[in-house]
Amino acid sequence: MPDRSPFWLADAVRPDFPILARRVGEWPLTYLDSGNTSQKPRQVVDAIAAQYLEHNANVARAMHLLGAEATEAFEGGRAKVASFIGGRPEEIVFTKNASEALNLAAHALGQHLKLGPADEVVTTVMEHHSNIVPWQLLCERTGATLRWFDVTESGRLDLAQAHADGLLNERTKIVTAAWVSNVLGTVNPVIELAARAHAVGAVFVLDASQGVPQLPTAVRDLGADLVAFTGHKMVGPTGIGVLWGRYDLLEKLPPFLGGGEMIEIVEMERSTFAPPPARFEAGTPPIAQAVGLGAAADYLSALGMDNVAAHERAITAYALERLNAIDGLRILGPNEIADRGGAIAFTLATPDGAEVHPHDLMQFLDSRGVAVRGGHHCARPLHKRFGVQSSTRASFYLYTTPDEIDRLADSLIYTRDFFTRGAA
Amino acid sequence: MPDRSPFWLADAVRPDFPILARRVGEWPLTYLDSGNTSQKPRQVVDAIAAQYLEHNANVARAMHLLGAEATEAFEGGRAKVASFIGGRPEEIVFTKNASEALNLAAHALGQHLKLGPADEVVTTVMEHHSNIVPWQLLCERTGATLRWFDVTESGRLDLAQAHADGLLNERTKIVTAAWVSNVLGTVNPVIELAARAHAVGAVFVLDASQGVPQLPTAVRDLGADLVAFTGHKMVGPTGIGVLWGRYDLLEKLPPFLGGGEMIEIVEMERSTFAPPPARFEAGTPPIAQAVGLGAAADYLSALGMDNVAAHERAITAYALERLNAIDGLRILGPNEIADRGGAIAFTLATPDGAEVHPHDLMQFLDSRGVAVRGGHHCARPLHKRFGVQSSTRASFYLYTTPDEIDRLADSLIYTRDFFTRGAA
Amino acid sequence: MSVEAMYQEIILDHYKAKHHAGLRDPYEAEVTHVNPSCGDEIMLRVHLDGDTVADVSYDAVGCSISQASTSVMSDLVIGKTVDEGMALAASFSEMMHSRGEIEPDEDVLEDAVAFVGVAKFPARVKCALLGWSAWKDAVAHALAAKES
Amino acid sequence: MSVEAMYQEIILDHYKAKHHAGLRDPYEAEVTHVNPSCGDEIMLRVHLDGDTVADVSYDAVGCSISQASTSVMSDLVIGKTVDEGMALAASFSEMMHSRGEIEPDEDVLEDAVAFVGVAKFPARVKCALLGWSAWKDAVAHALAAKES
Ligand SMILES: Cc1ncc(COP(=O)(O)O)c(C=O)c1O
Ligand SMILES: Cc1ncc(COP(=O)(O)O)c(C=O)c1O
Repeated sequence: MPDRSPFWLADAVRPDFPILARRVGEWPLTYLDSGNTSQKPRQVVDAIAAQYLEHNANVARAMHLLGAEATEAFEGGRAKVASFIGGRPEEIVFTKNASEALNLAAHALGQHLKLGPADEVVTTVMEHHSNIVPWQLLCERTGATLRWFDVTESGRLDLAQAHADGLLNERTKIVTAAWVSNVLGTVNPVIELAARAHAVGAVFVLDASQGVPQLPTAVRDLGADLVAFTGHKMVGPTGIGVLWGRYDLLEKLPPFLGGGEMIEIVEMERSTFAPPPARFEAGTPPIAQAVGLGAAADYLSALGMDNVAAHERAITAYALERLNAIDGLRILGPNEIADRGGAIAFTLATPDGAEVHPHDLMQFLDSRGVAVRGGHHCARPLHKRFGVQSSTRASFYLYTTPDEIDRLADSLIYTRDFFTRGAA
Repeated sequence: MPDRSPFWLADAVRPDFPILARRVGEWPLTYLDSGNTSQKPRQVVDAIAAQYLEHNANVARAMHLLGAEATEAFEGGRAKVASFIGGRPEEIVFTKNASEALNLAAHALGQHLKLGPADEVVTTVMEHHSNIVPWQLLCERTGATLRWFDVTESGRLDLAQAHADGLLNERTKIVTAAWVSNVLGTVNPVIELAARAHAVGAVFVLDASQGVPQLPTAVRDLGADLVAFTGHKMVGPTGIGVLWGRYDLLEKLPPFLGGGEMIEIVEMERSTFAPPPARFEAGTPPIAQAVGLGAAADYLSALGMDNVAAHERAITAYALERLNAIDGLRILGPNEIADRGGAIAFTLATPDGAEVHPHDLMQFLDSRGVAVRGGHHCARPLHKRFGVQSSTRASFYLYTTPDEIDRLADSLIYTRDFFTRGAA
Repeated sequence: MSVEAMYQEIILDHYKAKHHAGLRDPYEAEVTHVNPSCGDEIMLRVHLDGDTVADVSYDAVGCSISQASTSVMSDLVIGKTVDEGMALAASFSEMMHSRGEIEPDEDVLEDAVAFVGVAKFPARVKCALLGWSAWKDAVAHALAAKES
Repeated sequence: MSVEAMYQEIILDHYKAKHHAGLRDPYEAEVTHVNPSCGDEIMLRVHLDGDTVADVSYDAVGCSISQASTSVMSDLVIGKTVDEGMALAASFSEMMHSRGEIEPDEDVLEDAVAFVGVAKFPARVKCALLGWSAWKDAVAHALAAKES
């Protein structure tokens, strides 16, 4: 289809997302906050409703007809998620979100590796708080030291500096990083990071929360030992996240949360635990959410993740072009499309050099129907590193159209000019 | 309405639960597994769908129109759940299920109380695994000793024996128990347990997973310091649970899971944390699930929890009568309606004294459309205490009709007779 | 297929009077297997005499399907070589995962063909396999012990 | 009401030129308050002279609403008694929680009446209150310090 618009995907999918037809006052809704959470197609919402209204029962332990249907639907969701990322069903641990998955990784690895005061854990300064705080808490519990990769001015991990500093060394037990930054959009060299971690004998944990929704994922090729991501950013429901792990590692990890479903034999004196993934899924799992996430994986697979990624590239390239043309606008992070995901964070200043605060900017944009995020986007250390208190972020997904980018650009100019007049 | 049937509630609500009109082959579905998970009314499922299709955005950190709507809906869910149990919104911590709530309690209390080898934690032998294993893991981490209340032959907590043994003493730091047993149906004397725990200076944690769905709840009157329950057993969605806590206690507890939303200021070196409930809610919360749980609370409140409890009593009394009339059937736990919830576990033997195994029983019942649970119901220690490997459990809820109880009784007799013939 | 038909006479007979039940000496390996979803448990011992399965003894609690299947299994494998036993285990497992669509070979599986109906009830397949998995595991342990 | 109308001239003026900004000595209490959802932060000092608010000084980062509100607040409370300041804080808070339905008293709240429009934007109410909460907290600390 050589004469297809580069943005055909958005036109094809928008009818599945009724929320995108909403209006904000006289303006059409322009939802550019997908990095925060994605919108959901009818197919996903319908699958959840059907599960509740037609097949609802508890799983595993209920063996009657509805129980069998619910178990099949739930485990079917697990199998779909597994094949979506090129893993095996028994490697998929369902959590409540990516944050729980990362905390599970921190607790279980800390205990498995018997982390102590002589050990080091390495993260990066560009992480989401959910990939910083669990490791801080782990280091506090165990006495280990937390270290981190810095970033270059252009928003790439500073591998050279890290090498010079001996950041990864024989004391390093765990290395973790985001696949795609939720602020800068930077796509990190995951395979290289994994190799460097493994070279010093460390476990590599990948925060793929912004990667899996945008990029075709073959989890085995990434080289990571554990991979966390979240349902609500990939057209799936809230209330579900995933920790994928190499089975031979998962098998060695101790449980984290205790309770029903994760046990083998419970005595009052002691208990033994089920093999993975059940070992890490205490209590009633997110049943309808797993069904919904399976439907989300089906939805994306049917479109083709190659097409989703191509759309993300095309729309991000267009947005970079439009935003770079705005006087006073400064993009944080990579300004070219190479190794870049669909999130653009920026600051905007009036001609007299005064910044329009992201919170004010966001409010003006919102009044024109444009939904972006203003603040530190759960990445305060990264903002501090760039010397800004906060930024405005526009983030795109498969349904984002060039018209929406135009409305963003026009609204930014309007807002800058309003605050310029205020100064005059 | 003096001439209303004692079972009017079921007739009134059944149209809201389309799944109850399903058939299993030629038989009508008879869902008697509500203690495992309840069915969901259309109102709850519609509220979830509307949230996704019309108001979906992330909460707290998204301040555009959809973000404001989603935040209002989510916090509205919290407020509804709070008022449903007579608590304040800021005392409601959303977790993924009751099991996570109990693990959160165990981790946070263990750290707050600086639990060590000289300390004791007390649970009961009638607990669900989710209220045993988290405390076992806590004791393993800290060196504290786990002790437990025994039960009497009639399935009540053996308070006299506990008193004689000095079970609660100056070493006791945490006492926990279920409000209502998920196997025996026993309603425990919560207020007395709380008072005894407080008398020795211990914190009292209540597992209200089977209580809140069935009984009007005024959390402050129960005397517990922390109370856990779960959405999916109270006509709400999967993927959400609740830890209620006295605010002055919550305020003192350290965080458990780390990540976005639960922080105040994050630096790479250290972080400070938000006040409760945010402190305990790392990452994107179960947004649509909170909306659904709010709708569930509204649904139950509109019916009146007094009416729900009255129905549970009436249907349980009728079931006890029908089941007690079956030769070979032995009920585990209280055989009278006083202080008893709507779960009945039993064993069934043929005239030659051979037990029909619950798994076989369940399968026969299922073939006649009757859904019950067979096994140890996540309470293996309790079964061991009663000298049985497993049992069959029928559990009821607001939509259960006396016809369904009749079908249960008839199917039990049929199955017993089939296995009797097999023996002849 | 009806549930009544699934519970064939053969299954009920083995359930009422389990063959080779009880734990006996001598043995080279003892294992415990559990079906956590229903609580069925089995402790099983294997005694090998050279390549031959000289004895299988067990103590088990569980439903009629798991009990009868274990009883039938012990009949089948005792006196066979380890390889023959493993081949039987494979045939049985294949039948159980066929959703009832394989016509089992009665000359090979003998009484075990009665379980073909169980294969139509996915939730019960685990029950029928519990004793067989324990046996395979115990044999593996016994062989490993012999090696070292 | 339009967002343009919400950003009144008064607000923008205070935002461009914040009154009483910077941290100064002497002071009896210093507090840091944060709005975690947007990252706005303020460090604020209070100097009391007897019952009188002798000085309020601060270092803050944040949006125009939080910055301007803090600036207006400092104008209002400096020179007043603690009780008068607390009464002002209560009036301001009441106005902000009115969803814009209260007609504020300009004689009392002076420049702060400009924020009545902000009350129509629930997400921004926290911004307008940040400086005020910090001030109330700092005063409480200062009084507590005086007691002991
Ligand atoms: C008494 C009791 N406690 C705890 C739980 C655990 O609830 P969940 O599985 O939702 O974590 C249950 C239900 O399974 C229960 O019945
Ligand atoms: C890079 C990254 N990691 C982790 C998370 C946390 O995901 P969740 O909030 O679903 O736990 C997010 C999103 O908020 C993210 O963008």
